[in-house]
Amino acid sequence: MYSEKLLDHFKNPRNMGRIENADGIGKVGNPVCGDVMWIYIKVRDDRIADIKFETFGCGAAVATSSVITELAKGKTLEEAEKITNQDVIDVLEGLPPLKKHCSLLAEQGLRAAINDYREKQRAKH
Amino acid sequence: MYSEKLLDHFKNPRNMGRIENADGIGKVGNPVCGDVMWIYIKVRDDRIADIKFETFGCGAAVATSSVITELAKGKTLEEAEKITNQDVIDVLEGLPPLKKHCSLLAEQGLRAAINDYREKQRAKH
Amino acid sequence: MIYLDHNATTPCDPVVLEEMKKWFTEMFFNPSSIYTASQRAKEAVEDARKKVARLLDASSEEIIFTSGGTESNNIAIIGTALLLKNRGNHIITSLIEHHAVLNVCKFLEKNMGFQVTYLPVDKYGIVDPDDVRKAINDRTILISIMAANNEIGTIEPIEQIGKIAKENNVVFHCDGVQVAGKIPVSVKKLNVDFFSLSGHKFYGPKGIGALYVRKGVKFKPVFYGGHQEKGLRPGTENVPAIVGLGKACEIAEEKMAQDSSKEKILRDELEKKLVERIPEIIVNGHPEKRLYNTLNICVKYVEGESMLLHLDFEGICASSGSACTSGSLEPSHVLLALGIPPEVAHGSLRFSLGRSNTMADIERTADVLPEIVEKLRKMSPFWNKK
Amino acid sequence: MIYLDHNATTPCDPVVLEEMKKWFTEMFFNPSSIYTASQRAKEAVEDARKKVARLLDASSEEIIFTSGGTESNNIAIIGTALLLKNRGNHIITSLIEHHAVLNVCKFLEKNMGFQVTYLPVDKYGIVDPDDVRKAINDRTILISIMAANNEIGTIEPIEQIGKIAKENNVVFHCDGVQVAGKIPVSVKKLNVDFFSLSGHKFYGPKGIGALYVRKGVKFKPVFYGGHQEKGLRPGTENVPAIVGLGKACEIAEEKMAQDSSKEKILRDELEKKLVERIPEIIVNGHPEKRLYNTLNICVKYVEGESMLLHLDFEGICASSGSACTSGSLEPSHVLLALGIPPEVAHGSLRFSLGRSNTMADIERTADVLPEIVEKLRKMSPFWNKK
Ligand SMILES: Cc1ncc(COP(=O)(O)O)c(C=O)c1O
Ligand SMILES: Cc1ncc(COP(=O)(O)O)c(C=O)c1O
Ligand code: FES
Ligand code: FES
Repeated sequence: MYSEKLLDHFKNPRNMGRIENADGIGKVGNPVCGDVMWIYIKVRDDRIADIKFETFGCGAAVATSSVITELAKGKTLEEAEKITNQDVIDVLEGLPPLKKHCSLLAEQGLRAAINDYREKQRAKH
Repeated sequence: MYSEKLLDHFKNPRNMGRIENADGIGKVGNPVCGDVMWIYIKVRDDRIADIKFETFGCGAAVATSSVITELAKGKTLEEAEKITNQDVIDVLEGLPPLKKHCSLLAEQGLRAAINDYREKQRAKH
Repeated sequence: MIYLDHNATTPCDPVVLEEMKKWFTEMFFNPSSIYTASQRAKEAVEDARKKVARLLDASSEEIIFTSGGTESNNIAIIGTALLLKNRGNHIITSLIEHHAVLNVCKFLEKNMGFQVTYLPVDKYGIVDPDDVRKAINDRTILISIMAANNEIGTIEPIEQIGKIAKENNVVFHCDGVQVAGKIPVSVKKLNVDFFSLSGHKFYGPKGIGALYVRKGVKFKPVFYGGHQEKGLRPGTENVPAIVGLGKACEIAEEKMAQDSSKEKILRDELEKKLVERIPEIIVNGHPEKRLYNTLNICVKYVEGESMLLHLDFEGICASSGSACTSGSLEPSHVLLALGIPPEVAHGSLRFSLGRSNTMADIERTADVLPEIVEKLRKMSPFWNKK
Repeated sequence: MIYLDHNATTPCDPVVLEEMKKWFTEMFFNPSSIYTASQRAKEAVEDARKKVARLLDASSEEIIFTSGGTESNNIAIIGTALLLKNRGNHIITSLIEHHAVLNVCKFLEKNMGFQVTYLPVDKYGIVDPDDVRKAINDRTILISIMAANNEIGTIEPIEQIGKIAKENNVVFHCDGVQVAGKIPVSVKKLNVDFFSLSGHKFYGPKGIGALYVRKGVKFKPVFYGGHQEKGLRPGTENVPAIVGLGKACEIAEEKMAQDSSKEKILRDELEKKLVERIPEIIVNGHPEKRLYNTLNICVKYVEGESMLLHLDFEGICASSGSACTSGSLEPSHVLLALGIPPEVAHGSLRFSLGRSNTMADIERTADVLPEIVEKLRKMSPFWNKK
């Protein structure tokens, strides 16, 4: 069902955990499957200096969380915003049809974190 | 499906054939299965002195023909008329449900032969 | 023993059984489960699906596994009727279909307000495509015609009927149970929307069949339950049987050419010998457009079951029509549709050959049957009357 | 490998497979044919029918072979609905039935004008017989309640419900797939009219099941075709699988007492250890009225699939609910019916034990799972929030 690549990310998730005093937090969930993903980012000079996730969800949700953090880390916010769920799927060498939406959760989680950061910045000024 | 007894009567039918100048002939058939049985009798002193059959039909039809001729042979007409399909079934040690009607054909064939004989007698007088 | 009843069922090829075994025991897993071992079972199912698809020149997504030919026919016909009943209530089929088509049509007539046209056939058992065209009206939603008849072996002009169905936008189901694994089939070329097959008719296991469903063609499921077979046929997958069916398809592809030329020679020889040796017999079915393994004869003035019993005493297995109607007393509906009188139809015998048969089998059968016929004719009032 | 998913499917007992073998190859004959060899196949089928009947305390004439539990449920429910639709259009079932009952009921609601009452259950999953009584109205034609639930193992008060059905002259179907072969069943004592079972749930083959139909109870067939199974379930009989099912019934009778006491000890031990070692877990189902082999837990703040994948890495096969719903994303309808919140229901795990399990399996599972839970909880926003 799942690729070797996915199982590796699931077993050894990268950037798992929480960032205290994160600059932005994205909290997303899928009402159907009930899965929930929180993405924390630390931003320096418009760049994602650090990123972590917490996920309650299926194997694919965990793996896509892991992948999206790897993809985003070090990128400028503008670059990071352009990461799509397809990029995540590509890294994972495919997802079962029923599990496509898990990668969408990851895409949405990252974008929500960036938006949260931007809104907080706006609020400061 | 069929008993050993039935298969024996089928393989080696008793009284098979025709009686030329029979005293009575019973010609019966079942319109559903298309099977046909002809029973020939020779009568002496109100007794069935000889009896033969010709049958176009299933294994059970052949066997019941054979059995009914054996049961009838030597009996008085009155006795012979009382032979039922159940007597035939008993000799054959049972019949499959779908094949009960074959034994009825034998009963009817014998009775038709006796009736035929009686009518011919009546016609003579 | 001489087995000449391959249209009723075939022995499971030992290679097929061997392939199935481990899926009963070590690899018994439910393909729907999540763990790795289950995924192996799932892969085996998908691999078998590919093999079935290849046999029919279809793609895997177009194959649904069922419990056999009867189920394949039923779900194609009932499923289409349920789906399209608001579009029309007319079905076209033929008088010589298997009961797994005919009795479904009768059910739809009696219980769901359908009208069914039962097309006649010519004296060889062939459906005229022109009759199909003429029978189509604006309420026609389905045509169901068999690829080859199980009793007489006549092969129907499916490709032409398929064309007509397509032109008129009518769904076309073909009961292919007697041809799958015996002759090359391309569902694409045949223009069929549904095609049924059954594993045990070509050396696969019993209790497993498949239904080809052309991409884009829909039907309403008949059974409801889990999500298996895309919800179109729920129930825990019968993995060993599915694997066996796949293997049988693979073997059929390999052996088809060789089987067919061998069996045709044997069948023709049997036909020739019986016609020579037994007076007043009729050979049923089309002289050429006929399954290479099937010989159906009517022996006048003798009844079929009696001949079968005597053949059985000699160790020869044959049938008089289809196995599924052995519970019935009436003469074959197929032979009656050919215009054969009932009393002659009662004297029918079907010999259907298979991989294991040899020329010795044929010679013995052709030696034994004439004697049996003679014996029974001696007993027959009709013969003696002549 | 440690297999703890016996409610999904069981390995076919090697003795069962051994018994089946010759019916694939040497004795492959169609039981409907007339020759002696076929009669052997027919006898084997009837012998198996007796064994199935004995397991259920029924008589042979009351047993129909089907392709599995799904088909048994479908033909009992649809067949009754078709037969009695002019007498009434109301069906009573429960919220926790298998999809092979629930989705059939939904089909009848959507497509055939039926009204269905889905009875609630208490927090243990038990249907209150009084609720059944109250739900009956003068249009009620059928009650369908399962003998034991496949996910949580809760055993329903079938005997009482059967009494109520009888008093009210309503047909009663019981999905017995999870109890047949596991606990003693007497269809007579249970007052059921229909009872479904499936071979592969108790070490028999897949693709074969049976339906008990009480003498005198009628239903309309769903499939049409030949005369097999009295025309109630046409199609060439799956002789090897039928023989295998019969053998599995025989073995089940022999081993039931021993299996149940052994598995109960193991299951209880697993339950005890997991409850001790993992904080914040819930044990689902009734504490006593529960299948002796089933343990269903909810591990709060963790999602089920993730646990299953980690268990699989450790060579442990388990499931989170039923196998047939693994194609669905929603939480278990059974757990929701118990009143468990969706986010907790997502964290469900089902362990179902079987003949081969040992105390070592239990110990290893109880060692491994707490670590897995800890790892996943570390990743969970809910756990970390607490
Ligand atoms: C033409 C045809 N259709 C359908 C069937 C039914 O197949 P099964 O008995 O495998 O369900 C058969 C054989 O019995 C057949 O010959
Ligand atoms: C309670 C219950 N009913 C019905 C079924 C369906 O049985 P099968 O998958 O063998 O058709 C199952 C198992 O899948 C079950 O657990
Ligand atoms: S199943 Fe919904 S996120 Fe994976
Ligand atoms: S079948 Fe009619 S007489 Fe035997």
